[in-house]
Amino acid sequence: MDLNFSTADEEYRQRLRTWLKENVGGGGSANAVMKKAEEDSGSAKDPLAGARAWPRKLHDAGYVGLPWPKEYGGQDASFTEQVICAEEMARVRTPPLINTIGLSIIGPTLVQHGTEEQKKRFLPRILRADDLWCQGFSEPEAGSDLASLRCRAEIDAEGFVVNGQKVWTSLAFLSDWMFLLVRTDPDAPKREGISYLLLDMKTPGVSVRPLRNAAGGQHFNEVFLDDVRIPRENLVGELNGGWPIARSSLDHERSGLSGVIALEETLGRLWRMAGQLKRGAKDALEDPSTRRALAQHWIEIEGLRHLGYRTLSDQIAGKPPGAGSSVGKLFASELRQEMTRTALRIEGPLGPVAKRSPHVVDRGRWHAAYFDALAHSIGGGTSEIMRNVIAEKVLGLPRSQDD
Amino acid sequence: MDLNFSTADEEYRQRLRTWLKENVGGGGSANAVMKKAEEDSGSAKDPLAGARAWPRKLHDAGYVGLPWPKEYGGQDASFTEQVICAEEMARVRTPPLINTIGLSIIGPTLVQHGTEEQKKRFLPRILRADDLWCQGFSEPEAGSDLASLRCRAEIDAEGFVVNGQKVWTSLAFLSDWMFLLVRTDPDAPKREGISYLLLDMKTPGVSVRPLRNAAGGQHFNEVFLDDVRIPRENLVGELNGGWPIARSSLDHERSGLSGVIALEETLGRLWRMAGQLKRGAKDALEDPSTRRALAQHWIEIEGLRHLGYRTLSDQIAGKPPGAGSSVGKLFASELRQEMTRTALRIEGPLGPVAKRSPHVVDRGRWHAAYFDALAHSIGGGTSEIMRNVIAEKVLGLPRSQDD
Amino acid sequence: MEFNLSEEQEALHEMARDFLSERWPLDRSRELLDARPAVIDEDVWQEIVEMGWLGVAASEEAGGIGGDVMTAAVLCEEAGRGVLPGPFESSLIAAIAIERSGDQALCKELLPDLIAGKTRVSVAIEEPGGLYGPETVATEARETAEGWLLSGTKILVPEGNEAEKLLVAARTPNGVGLVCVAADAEGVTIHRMDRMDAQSCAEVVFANAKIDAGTVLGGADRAQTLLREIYDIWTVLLAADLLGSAEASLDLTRQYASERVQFGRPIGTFQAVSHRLADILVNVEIGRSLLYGACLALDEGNDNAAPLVSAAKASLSETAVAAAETALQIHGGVGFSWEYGVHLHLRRSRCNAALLGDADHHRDRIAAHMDESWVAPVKA
Amino acid sequence: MEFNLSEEQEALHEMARDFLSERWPLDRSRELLDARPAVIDEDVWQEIVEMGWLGVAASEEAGGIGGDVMTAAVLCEEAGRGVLPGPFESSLIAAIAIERSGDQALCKELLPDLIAGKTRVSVAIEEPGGLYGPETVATEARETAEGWLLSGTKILVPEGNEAEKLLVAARTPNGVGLVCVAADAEGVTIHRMDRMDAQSCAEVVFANAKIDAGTVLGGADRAQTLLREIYDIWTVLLAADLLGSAEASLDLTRQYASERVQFGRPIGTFQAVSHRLADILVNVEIGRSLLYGACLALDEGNDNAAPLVSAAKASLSETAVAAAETALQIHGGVGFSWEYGVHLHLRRSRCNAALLGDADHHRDRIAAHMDESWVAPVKA
Repeated sequence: MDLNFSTADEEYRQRLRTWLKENVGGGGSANAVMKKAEEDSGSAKDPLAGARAWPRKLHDAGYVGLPWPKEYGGQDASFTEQVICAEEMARVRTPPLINTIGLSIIGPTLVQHGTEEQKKRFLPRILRADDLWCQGFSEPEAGSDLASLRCRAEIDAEGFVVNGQKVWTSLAFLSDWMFLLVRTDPDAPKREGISYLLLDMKTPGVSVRPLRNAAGGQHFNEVFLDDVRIPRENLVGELNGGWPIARSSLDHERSGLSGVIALEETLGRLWRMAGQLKRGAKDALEDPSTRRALAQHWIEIEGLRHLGYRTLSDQIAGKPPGAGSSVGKLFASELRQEMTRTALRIEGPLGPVAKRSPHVVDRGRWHAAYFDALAHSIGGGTSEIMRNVIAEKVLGLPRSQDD
Repeated sequence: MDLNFSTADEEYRQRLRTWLKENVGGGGSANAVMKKAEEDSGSAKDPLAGARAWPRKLHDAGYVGLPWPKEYGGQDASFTEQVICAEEMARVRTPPLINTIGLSIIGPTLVQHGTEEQKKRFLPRILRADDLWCQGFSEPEAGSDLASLRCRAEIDAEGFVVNGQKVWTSLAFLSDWMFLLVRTDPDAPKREGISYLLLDMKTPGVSVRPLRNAAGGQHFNEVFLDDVRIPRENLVGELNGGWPIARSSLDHERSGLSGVIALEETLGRLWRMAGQLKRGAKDALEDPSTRRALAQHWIEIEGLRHLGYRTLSDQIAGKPPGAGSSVGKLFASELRQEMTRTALRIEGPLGPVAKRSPHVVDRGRWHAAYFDALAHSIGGGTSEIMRNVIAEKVLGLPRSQDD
Repeated sequence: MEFNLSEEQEALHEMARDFLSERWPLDRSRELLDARPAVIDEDVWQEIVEMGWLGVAASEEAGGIGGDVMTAAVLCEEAGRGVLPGPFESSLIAAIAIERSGDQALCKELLPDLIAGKTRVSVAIEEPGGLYGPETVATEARETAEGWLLSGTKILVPEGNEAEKLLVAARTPNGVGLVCVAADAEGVTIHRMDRMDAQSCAEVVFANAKIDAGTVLGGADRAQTLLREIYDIWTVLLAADLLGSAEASLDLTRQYASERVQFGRPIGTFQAVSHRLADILVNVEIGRSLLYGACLALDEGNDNAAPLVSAAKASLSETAVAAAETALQIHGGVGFSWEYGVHLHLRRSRCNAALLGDADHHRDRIAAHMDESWVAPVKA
Repeated sequence: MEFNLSEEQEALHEMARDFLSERWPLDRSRELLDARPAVIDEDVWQEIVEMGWLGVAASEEAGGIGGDVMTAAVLCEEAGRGVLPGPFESSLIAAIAIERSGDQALCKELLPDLIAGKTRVSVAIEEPGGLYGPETVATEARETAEGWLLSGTKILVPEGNEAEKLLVAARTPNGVGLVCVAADAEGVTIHRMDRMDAQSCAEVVFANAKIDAGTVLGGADRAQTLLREIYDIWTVLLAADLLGSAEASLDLTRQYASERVQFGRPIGTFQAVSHRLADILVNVEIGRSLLYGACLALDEGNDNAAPLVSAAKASLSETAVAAAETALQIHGGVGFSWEYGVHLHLRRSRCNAALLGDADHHRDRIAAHMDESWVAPVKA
């Protein structure tokens, strides 16, 4: 066993660090970084100019689209370079990218399954945040059971005419394009009559209605599709061959290692909070149960980190990805929840205090984190579905007839 | 709300206490009590004489068969008298009764479903421990899924000819009789072709093979039935009507309140052990996590006790038994397991030490208790089956097609 | 032997449930989340007052109904189920405190107006020191030439902004007890706070504030016992509220799981769903049993009441939060929509779980009780 | 970057697994439960010695294979999976301790015989004081006119009855370290103990027993570090054993759940079964990752090794016990029969979970590490 990066890798890391230091700095807020990017770019008018300028700057420097082919604007970067990039960006807390869905889901899907025209047309615009994308998978009757979707498309000479409804669509309001699943053969078994389409959100018949989430924010939307025309060239893969492409879409995830650094940072906050909040003359950290709860989180984060190393090591060695991905996703999502529960426990008597109230702890960040973490185990496959997958695909238990 | 017993009830309790003081005493060991009962009875020769003498003595004093009609040797006692009896006996830790299966399962079943002849023939002999009984329900292929049993009976003019195998049969070796389920109509749906029979264990074709359990003891047996003849009059209820009778058999359980007192006693032991075992200069009880774990058990035991009061109160008021019984059973069985886990945690470094070794804690009783508690959640319906029952019968969730 | 609700209590239970489900649908509570802090509609409040709920545990002479703690708990359970905002519960506690103080003047002057909804009184116990329980009170009342003066800070005072009088837990020369202060007295500063569930509450700072009646409630003899009682009663009423919340979460989820079809069958047929709900049902039943036990012990003046109160609070705090989290999880995306009411129960139960001591605090209190008085195996 | 077993280690892994499944079927371990304490068959032991397992982590000069801690862990994982009784693991630790002491005389005199199975050496660390860890050692070695004398009591000394030499953790004028004592020296009394899983062990009482080499292993400079290292290495090898046990429980259950039919389908299709097994699989993978991380840190001499060792031990202690309990539960009645092997894993993992520190002990150790050196958010 050997955990070292090569010299070339370490040089890559150094260059990136230097660049990040100049362009992000140690403690610059996300707004400041984006503002600077916007000024540097000199763009204006577009309300999202600041948000777009930052990924463009990253792209100009060669730090997005790492695994994508150079001909479509990618970097053809090695796997370890991708890991280093994810680690270093998490370390300095780079601002979120407005084109994340494009970069992490539809981009890789098109790289793998798109036609030459689709790649040329869409990939560069994803990289430069010219096009923002949203995902049209879930429907009111198709949540966990995605394959039972009802949104359907009639096929004619020019392409598809789509009718139906999508729901829980993040960022649909801002998006230029949506990738979606529609039923193109209602008579086929349910996983075999689905096609994968790309939809220009400005097409007539598309309407978006925002949904407010439980935490009070507006991340979700409903999208209604009423006789919406999609040209034939916007089909990805084969007609009725959308299901396996959608499954692989869901697997395109960033390396788990950047998630580990975020969790570690959260643990650091928890530890500091527990050291500061008073319980009379003592602080909350003097309670051995609290210490053990935090030590347990330390253990779990290290477990996840080293699981990531194993997955990575296998990938570099060209071995098939083992249990790592689904295992890591399930474990991380439960851990994230448990950590926010620990936070509320540490807040103790001050737990109920809402933001902007006197005595609020950490400006109420833990309430928001708690709701987010609970939502996280639902979005992108519930923990229950993950356990089904692990039981069947990893443990090889017999599959129950009903899914 | 009113938690008081009536004056008559309190007098009953006083009489019972006096009797128990004379016949059990404060700290008499089970063996001493049984020995005394044997001497008082003057019986001899039978190797089980001591074990039989104790329930006979109790019966002579009027403290077994409480709810059964007087004509078959019972007491026709009120519900509160039954509760008082269970509580007081648990309090002084009366020795176990060798005829428990008879008293708590087949006896009540015969009271409810037996013919007049069956009641006259069997009930008095159960009460006096003349006949010991075992239960022939489980089979190798029918555990949780009891209704899929295969042991079958051909029917002819004189009665039944049974072939098959039973397993996990407690005490089959000592038993005079077995009540068992057999398939009498192989073509009917699986719950509708089952009959409930009574078998004299001395019948030709019955053979018993002991099975050793995981803890090393010999509580279980396999019973092989090879062309075993059972006369027609030993059928309980209707032909092919055994399933509902078996379900009600499984519901005949003692009041949960005596179980509560046993749990409370266990908690007392745990508390004392934690106060005695050293962790350097401190004792184990000074660890706040240990204190909280034990306080949590206190809460759970009180919860179970007050759940028992509610059930009891409803029964006295003539209301249908609510969720109490299945809820209490599941909760108690999980609690019992959790308490033995706490015990092993408190033993700490000394946890591995086996009995008869130097430094063993409490003579190794917690190892045995741990295995027993784990087994308890399997015997008489696994916790999984209990959750199915609660989900369907109490919560009214739709029933899955497969059970 | 009877250990369940009496017929009168059952009737009150049903009446309250019907009233709230009709007059206070979940939609109203959700709307109030935006109108932070939540203030109840005046017309609904008037109906509640007219039904006599504020005096449910006060004597008939004082204009009350003459019920016991158990009866008050019945209403708080329904308040929890119906996500009813204040000042119902704080007024109820205040009324109980005043009546139990035995202070004739206060009972005559304040209680009838309180019960009739004319004067708003709240109770201020928690402090920013991070500790729970009356023995940790730092706020202090001193006797001076100008009368009794109060100094200290209280937080999370329910409806502290709307109250006209405050009953304040304070350290006095006669031990820790409750003193009564006018909200507009000199030296009282009130800052609006609110909670995760949008309930109105306040930070109240006392800087040599003048005490109203000039003395501690219940007098020197009873002050400390009274505060202890109020602490326990309030705690058990929070437990009742948590029970109502847990049951509401369970009901919503049971219904959803019976109807929502995925993979060709209702999701309630999947054990990942049905077994989780079964476990919650079990804990709800255990929690209800503990709640009844604690109420009965308080009503009978049983010495053992305090640990039972703690048991009910610890148990139901964890059960209600787990029920709401499970509800959210099982409802999937729907549960996370603002329009659906599940998150209201999560917010409310999270708050009530922390108020007057979280589960660990109450476990510690039980362990202390075991240290003192718990002689293990009961012998005949 | 490589973070998994090397090809050599993979080959050793497979070889060990094949050997044990053929030569040490579960039946043998079950039989030994009755022959308390368990003693391995002499012929199997000889084969193990001949394969060089005792010297897997010793240098080639000493007759070993020259592997690292990770390689030793590979074998201990298989020992756990195969429920292999001592003295394999204790001999392995003893060999590592002697080699790492750098004591030339001891390495020459004792190590080759130990590795060749001619001399049995065990390691005595735990004491009856109820504490874990080298810093809590009470056994003391004093220098006197007659040489170094040892006094104190050790418990749970693996194969203490069969050993000819004992490496004993003791407080010395040079700090806490290991000293070597002959089992038949004057002043040494050995009482047979055994464990829940029937492994042979002993209480050893030293009353002014004479120390063999007359000094502490590693000399004044290294004694304390050496003991710390041995403690960590032993802990991580226990974690490896626990991993093997957890996987064996999971494998048995996965197989049973795939075949056992109830209600018309394999029980592995019920989520009450399949989801529990999925959770165990997740924890097994996390535990394996921590184990590899800890071994690597030890082999690289990383300062951060101690908390990773604790993490692996805490995590795998809980996982292995949960896996065995789940195995028992899912096997139902079959699992509770003596003939079926599930309870062997429950017994072994319960013992190993408690040895050298239970999960809470190791969490406390990690918290102490966080106190000292854990500066939270890493900045560029």
